[in-house]
Amino acid sequence: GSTKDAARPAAGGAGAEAGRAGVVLPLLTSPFWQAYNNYVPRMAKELGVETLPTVNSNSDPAQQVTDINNLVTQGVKGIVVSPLDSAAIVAGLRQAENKGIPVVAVDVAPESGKVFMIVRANNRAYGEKACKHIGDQVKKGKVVQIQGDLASVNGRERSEAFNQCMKANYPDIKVLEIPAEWKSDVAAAKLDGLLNANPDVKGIYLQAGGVYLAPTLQTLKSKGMLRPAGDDKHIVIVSNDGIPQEFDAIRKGEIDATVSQPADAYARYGLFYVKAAMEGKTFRPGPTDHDSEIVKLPNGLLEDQLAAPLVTKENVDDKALWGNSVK
Amino acid sequence: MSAPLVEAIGVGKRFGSTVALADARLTVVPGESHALVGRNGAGKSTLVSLLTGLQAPDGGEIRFGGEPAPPLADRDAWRARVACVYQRSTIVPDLTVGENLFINRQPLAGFGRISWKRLRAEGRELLDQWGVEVDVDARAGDLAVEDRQLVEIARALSYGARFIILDEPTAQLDNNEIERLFARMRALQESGVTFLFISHHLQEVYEVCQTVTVLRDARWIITAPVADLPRAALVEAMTGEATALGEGVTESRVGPDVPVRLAVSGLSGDAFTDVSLAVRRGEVLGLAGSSASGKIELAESLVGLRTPSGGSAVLDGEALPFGDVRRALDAGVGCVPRDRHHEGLVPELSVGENSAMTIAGRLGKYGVIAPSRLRAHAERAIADLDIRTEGPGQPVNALSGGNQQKVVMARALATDPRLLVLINPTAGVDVKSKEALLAVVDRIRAGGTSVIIISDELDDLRPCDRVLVMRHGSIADEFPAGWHDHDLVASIEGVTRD
Amino acid sequence: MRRLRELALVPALVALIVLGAFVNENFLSYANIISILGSSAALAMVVLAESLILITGKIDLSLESVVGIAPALGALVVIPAASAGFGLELPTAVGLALIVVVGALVGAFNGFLVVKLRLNAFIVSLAMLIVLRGLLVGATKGKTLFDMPEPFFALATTTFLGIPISVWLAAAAFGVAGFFLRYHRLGRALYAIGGNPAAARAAGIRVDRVLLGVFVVAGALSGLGGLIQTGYVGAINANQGANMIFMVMAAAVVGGIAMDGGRGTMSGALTGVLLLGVVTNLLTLAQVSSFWIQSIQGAIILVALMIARVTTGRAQE
Amino acid sequence: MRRLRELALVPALVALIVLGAFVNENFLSYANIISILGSSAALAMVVLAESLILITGKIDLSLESVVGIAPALGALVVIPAASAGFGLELPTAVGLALIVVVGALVGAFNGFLVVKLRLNAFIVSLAMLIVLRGLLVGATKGKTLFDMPEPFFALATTTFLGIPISVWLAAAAFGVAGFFLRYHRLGRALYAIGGNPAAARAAGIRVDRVLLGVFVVAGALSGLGGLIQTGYVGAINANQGANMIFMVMAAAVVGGIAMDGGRGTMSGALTGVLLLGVVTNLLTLAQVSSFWIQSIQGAIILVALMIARVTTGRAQE
Ligand SMILES: Nc1ncnc2c1ncn2[C@@H]1O[C@H](COP(=O)(O)OP(=O)(O)OP(=O)(O)O)[C@@H](O)[C@H]1O
Ligand SMILES: Nc1ncnc2c1ncn2[C@@H]1O[C@H](COP(=O)(O)OP(=O)(O)OP(=O)(O)O)[C@@H](O)[C@H]1O
Ligand SMILES: [Mg+2]
Ligand SMILES: [Mg+2]
Repeated sequence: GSTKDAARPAAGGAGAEAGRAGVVLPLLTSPFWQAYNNYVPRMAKELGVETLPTVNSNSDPAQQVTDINNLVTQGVKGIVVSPLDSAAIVAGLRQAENKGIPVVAVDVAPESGKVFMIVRANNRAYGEKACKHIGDQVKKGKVVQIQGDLASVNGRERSEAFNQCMKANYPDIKVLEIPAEWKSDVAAAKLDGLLNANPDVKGIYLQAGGVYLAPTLQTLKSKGMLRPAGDDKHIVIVSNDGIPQEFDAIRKGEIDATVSQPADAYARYGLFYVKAAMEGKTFRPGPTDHDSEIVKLPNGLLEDQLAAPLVTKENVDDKALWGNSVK
Repeated sequence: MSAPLVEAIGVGKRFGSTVALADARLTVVPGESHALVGRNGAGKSTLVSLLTGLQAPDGGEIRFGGEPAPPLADRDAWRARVACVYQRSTIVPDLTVGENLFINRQPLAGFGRISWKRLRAEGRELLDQWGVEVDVDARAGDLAVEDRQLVEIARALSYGARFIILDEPTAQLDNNEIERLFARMRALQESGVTFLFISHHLQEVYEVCQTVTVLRDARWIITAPVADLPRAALVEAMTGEATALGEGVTESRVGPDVPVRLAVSGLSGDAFTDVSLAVRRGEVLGLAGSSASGKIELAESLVGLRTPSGGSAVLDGEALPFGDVRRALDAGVGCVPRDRHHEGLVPELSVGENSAMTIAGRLGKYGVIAPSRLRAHAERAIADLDIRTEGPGQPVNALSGGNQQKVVMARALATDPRLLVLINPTAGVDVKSKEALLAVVDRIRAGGTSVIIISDELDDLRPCDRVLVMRHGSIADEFPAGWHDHDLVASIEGVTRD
Repeated sequence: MRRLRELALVPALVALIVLGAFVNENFLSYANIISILGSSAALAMVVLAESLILITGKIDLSLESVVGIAPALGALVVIPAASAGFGLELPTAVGLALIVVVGALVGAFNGFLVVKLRLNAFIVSLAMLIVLRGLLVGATKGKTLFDMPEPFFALATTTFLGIPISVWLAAAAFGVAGFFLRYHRLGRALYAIGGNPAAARAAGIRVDRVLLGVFVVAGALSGLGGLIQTGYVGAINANQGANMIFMVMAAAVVGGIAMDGGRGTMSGALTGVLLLGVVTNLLTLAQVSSFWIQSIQGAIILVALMIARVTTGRAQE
Repeated sequence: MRRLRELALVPALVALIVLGAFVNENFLSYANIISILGSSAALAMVVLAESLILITGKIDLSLESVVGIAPALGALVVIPAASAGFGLELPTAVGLALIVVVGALVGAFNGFLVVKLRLNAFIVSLAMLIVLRGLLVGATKGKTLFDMPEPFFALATTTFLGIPISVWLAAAAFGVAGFFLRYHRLGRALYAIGGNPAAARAAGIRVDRVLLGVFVVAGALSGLGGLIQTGYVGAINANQGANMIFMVMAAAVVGGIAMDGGRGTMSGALTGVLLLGVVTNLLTLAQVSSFWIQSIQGAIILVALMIARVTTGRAQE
């Protein structure tokens, strides 16, 4: 089945009159979410969904619950939320559920609670893809992982996935960790220090290109360790996010790859599903019409697993990548 | 004789390297009010803190009625034995006057609930007994200093203790208020209350006490009936040497031909209106009056601490800048402010730096302070004013009160002022230091500087060529040198002379 | 006159509410008012705790970390190892009690450092804030805890007369504290200590003991605040409470609690909390651009401060 | 005796360095020492700025936000609209100058509120911190700014005698400030004001003017710190400077700057900065579990405080 054939006409009234939807952002201080935020109104227009201005929870899970409450109070008919945390969103979901308002979760799958659809590219997949790409090239030696805030679901899951994959597949690789709390200066200072003691590092995994790309390149540059791909002293670097600056760095050979987290698709399908929900449609597991698959999670929720392509020198100029269409 | 009310036996107390008390002793017997005197830093207040259980002695023993003192933690037991007005204010500024009177013993209304109604009523009653005309609901911090002091006294006396310590209670009070305090003390003495009284005004000791103990350099010197110890002997016991007390000026030393240095005309401000006066070169002018007379506000206006609302002041032909201390200093006005703790000293900074604070710009090029010049300046000031200190580098808060006051004086003199304004220059200063400070005044007067002394202590006013008395914000009387004490006192208190 | 400063914020609050009613018809709806109250309950508990400490002239920044670590430890001893717990699986009641106990212990430790070792409260509690934040990440391995038994959430999810228990609890706490501070000797002692510790000591108040007690009570209250927060959010994130102290201090000071001790009332602190709650709610309802909402919120706090300054006519130093 | 308190941290610092040498042979390598210095330069500038304000008895929490907003505005007027700039494309020099000017202006605004309106410095600067953080997000629309001309990075990327210019700059700033505070009357005026503002005024020091000046200078220095940070990380993130104030206060107070004004020296503050830099570096080299690193760091700060307390034998209240 595809997303289309599952449609069931809404009980009352035309689609355009289905009511307004609210969109809750987790934070705005990362380029990824900023890009997402920019796509929301654009995609809403394309899809014909009426949305309220986006609401920013500013990295505070309690604020996110409050934001959902406020949207409920304002009488929205559907909510698209990007949870800050898989669990610390459940109370908010319950509020919406009590009022019969459908919720689409973007980027993070709630542990429990009722959501109409989860739209995400798997966090763990990022860590694994990065691990494989680095592991296949490095095979043996030291690899640095610049971690996000371990108190956040993204930082935690990417770290776990990367470590587990390394342990399972590349026993000769030693992972050095830099907990950097999504802070660029912390990343720079710690990488700087770590490289002094371990000048033989062969690979680096950046859990967020938007925050860690610049300090990593800057630090390597200042230590004369930034060699282009192909040079035998080149350090294999894989990043996450898929922002334009990462693409530039890939083109220059400074880094090898990034996992593009599809900001555009997040916005598009978040709104797509909320619109469908407001119109009373339903979906079933199976492939979709946009190169993804809807799966049923163990807790019964549906998840549309969007593709998160690994971008390398080969496909970096692909126009379909969102990083190539924003500036 | 019955058992002593309180005894300190061989008590000692050190603060770091400072010995505040060494083997000191004190015995107060019931019904015999006791004076404790000594120079600044002799250890009087320290002894008070031991006697009231604020601190434990390092050695020795405190006994009440023959029994050992209660443990420090048992504040209630201490409070039952002794009440005290400390030298440092124990008013809580943000609480009301009423609550300050009853801190930690507010009247209760059942279920441990404070009865504010009763608190107000009882507070009002207490204030009325003292004739303190302030609102019980006023914020204590907004009170004038003397009212605050009266509130403290009223509180201490209301505890119902049979033994009451007063540590320099009169330093902030005007004559009228002191008289009221003494009247009250005498009444309480008659009803069996015993006082331990500390003051640098020795005549007060003779007025209200029967016995006196002298401390010097942290040690006990003598205890004797006041009658056996005339003033000269008392001072000798305090200072360790025979001191001839100054006589005071008997007639003006400046004639009408001496040019006028400061001419004030029609000056009005916060608590004074339309004041005009003139001070000649080398003249020492006294400015007396009760605390509400406006004399302090007038003085503070002259030195730039306040901005008057009207009128003018001319110093050597040039208008005095108002409301700007820096410019007043540049114009040649030096000042000893009213309260050394508040406006006088920066406690953490050294003696040298405090003494040179007004001339920091002159101690080197481009505002850089040359350490050698700072040191030289400070050493000169220490020698000139006989400041007792380890040296220019010692933090000023380690000095005793009198010596701190001398540092404030040094700061005022540093700019070589043409007009020196001294507000309560000897408050809390011991007799010997007082002499020294007033001698300095005499010396700079001889150099042509004009001096205004704002005080209503007669000893401070003796070096004056002329004393003006202010009442209700204007000048009421003028006394040329050679005045009689009782005339001046009568005028200050507003009793018309016959 | 003295009452005036407590009520300094009321005009600002009223103005905001009137504004809100115009901006969005839902603002004054019953549901929205409940929502404002429910979202402010946890903050209110911590503001109450901080206010008690501020009145004595001290400060405890680490209360924000207590909001995270206390319920987390309470949960970790209860939930099974499979849910990232310690695997002790103690009874729920023990876990709940532990929350308050952990808060009190942290308070006692801070109090000890400040009162007995005479370390500066600001910086001690700053260091503790960092330590506790780190401990929370370490103890949970960064995981979010959510498999707690229902009672962990009950404060926020159960209602009485349509209002969450958390709101009743916060209201009761403010009521008790307010009464205590106004009508009990011990409460008045906090003001005396904050205003002039030497005088308080001379008046027979056991300054050190009272201070220690206040730190302990504040820690326990913050633990409770953390429990409310847990119920409100439905989970304990390893970041729970992070940066909350900014809002706590803002609410307390906007509400007229003096930073240097000795001044402030519970009714004032409560208006501070409500002001922040109303502002946040109003800005969302007014659909202010999410890019500017934060700076506008800060600006409103600033303006509220100035209003408080002007209406009370007192310097805030 | 008086010198002692400045050096209170030196034993702790030495102990850490010896420990570091054992833990990792590279710790004392030239490159690693440069790394520690380079990574501490931005913090050092802000600590210097905060110390000046603390010595006068005030506080400015919003300096951390200046570290973000000042270089961001400087960059926004320079970089093209395509790189998220304002599209003004002013000359690079103007952008760089603007960084310092913005810092100074923020300082002046805070100073105005604190000195002229007599608002509480802690809470005013807290509100400003929130406002400026919000403005940074709003001005950059959350974007990270990358495409600045080379001079924006030069402080951290250019070296002189093998040491980054940023380190020389910080060293020079500390040297000048140290001299100034010790030997210049304006510097001494800061101590006088912090120790007793009324006495300072009565001694002819223009308290308000000096205070205002200190706020302005501190703002400008923090702007510079932000520029160093920009060079060090190679971009301006919308989070730049966030939460930095915790470390700033910790470094200053561990380094012996009194929170209540009038006490502290530049050499002390510098040891505070170095201590934090050494601790972070050491914990990274030792590859302490990333889950526990934060709490260990906090604990070390706490212990350093206690050591400082014991060696100086002074209460820190
Ligand atoms: N808390 C303290 N710390 C350090 N030194 C102290 C302390 N209290 C008092 N001193 C020192 O102990 C000595 C005695 O001080 P004390 O206050 O008892 O003098 P005093 O006789 O009351 O003087 P004054 O007449 O000026 O009030 C002084 O040298 C003083 O500097
Ligand atoms: N003794 C001092 N110690 C420390 N700082 C001082 C001292 N004297 C002046 N200052 C401060 O140094 C600054 C410059 O002082 P300066 O005396 O040059 O000002 P000024 O020339 O009196 O000012 P104006 O030109 O407005 O009259 C002032 O802000 C003042 O507060
Ligand atoms: Mg004394
Ligand atoms: Mg000048």
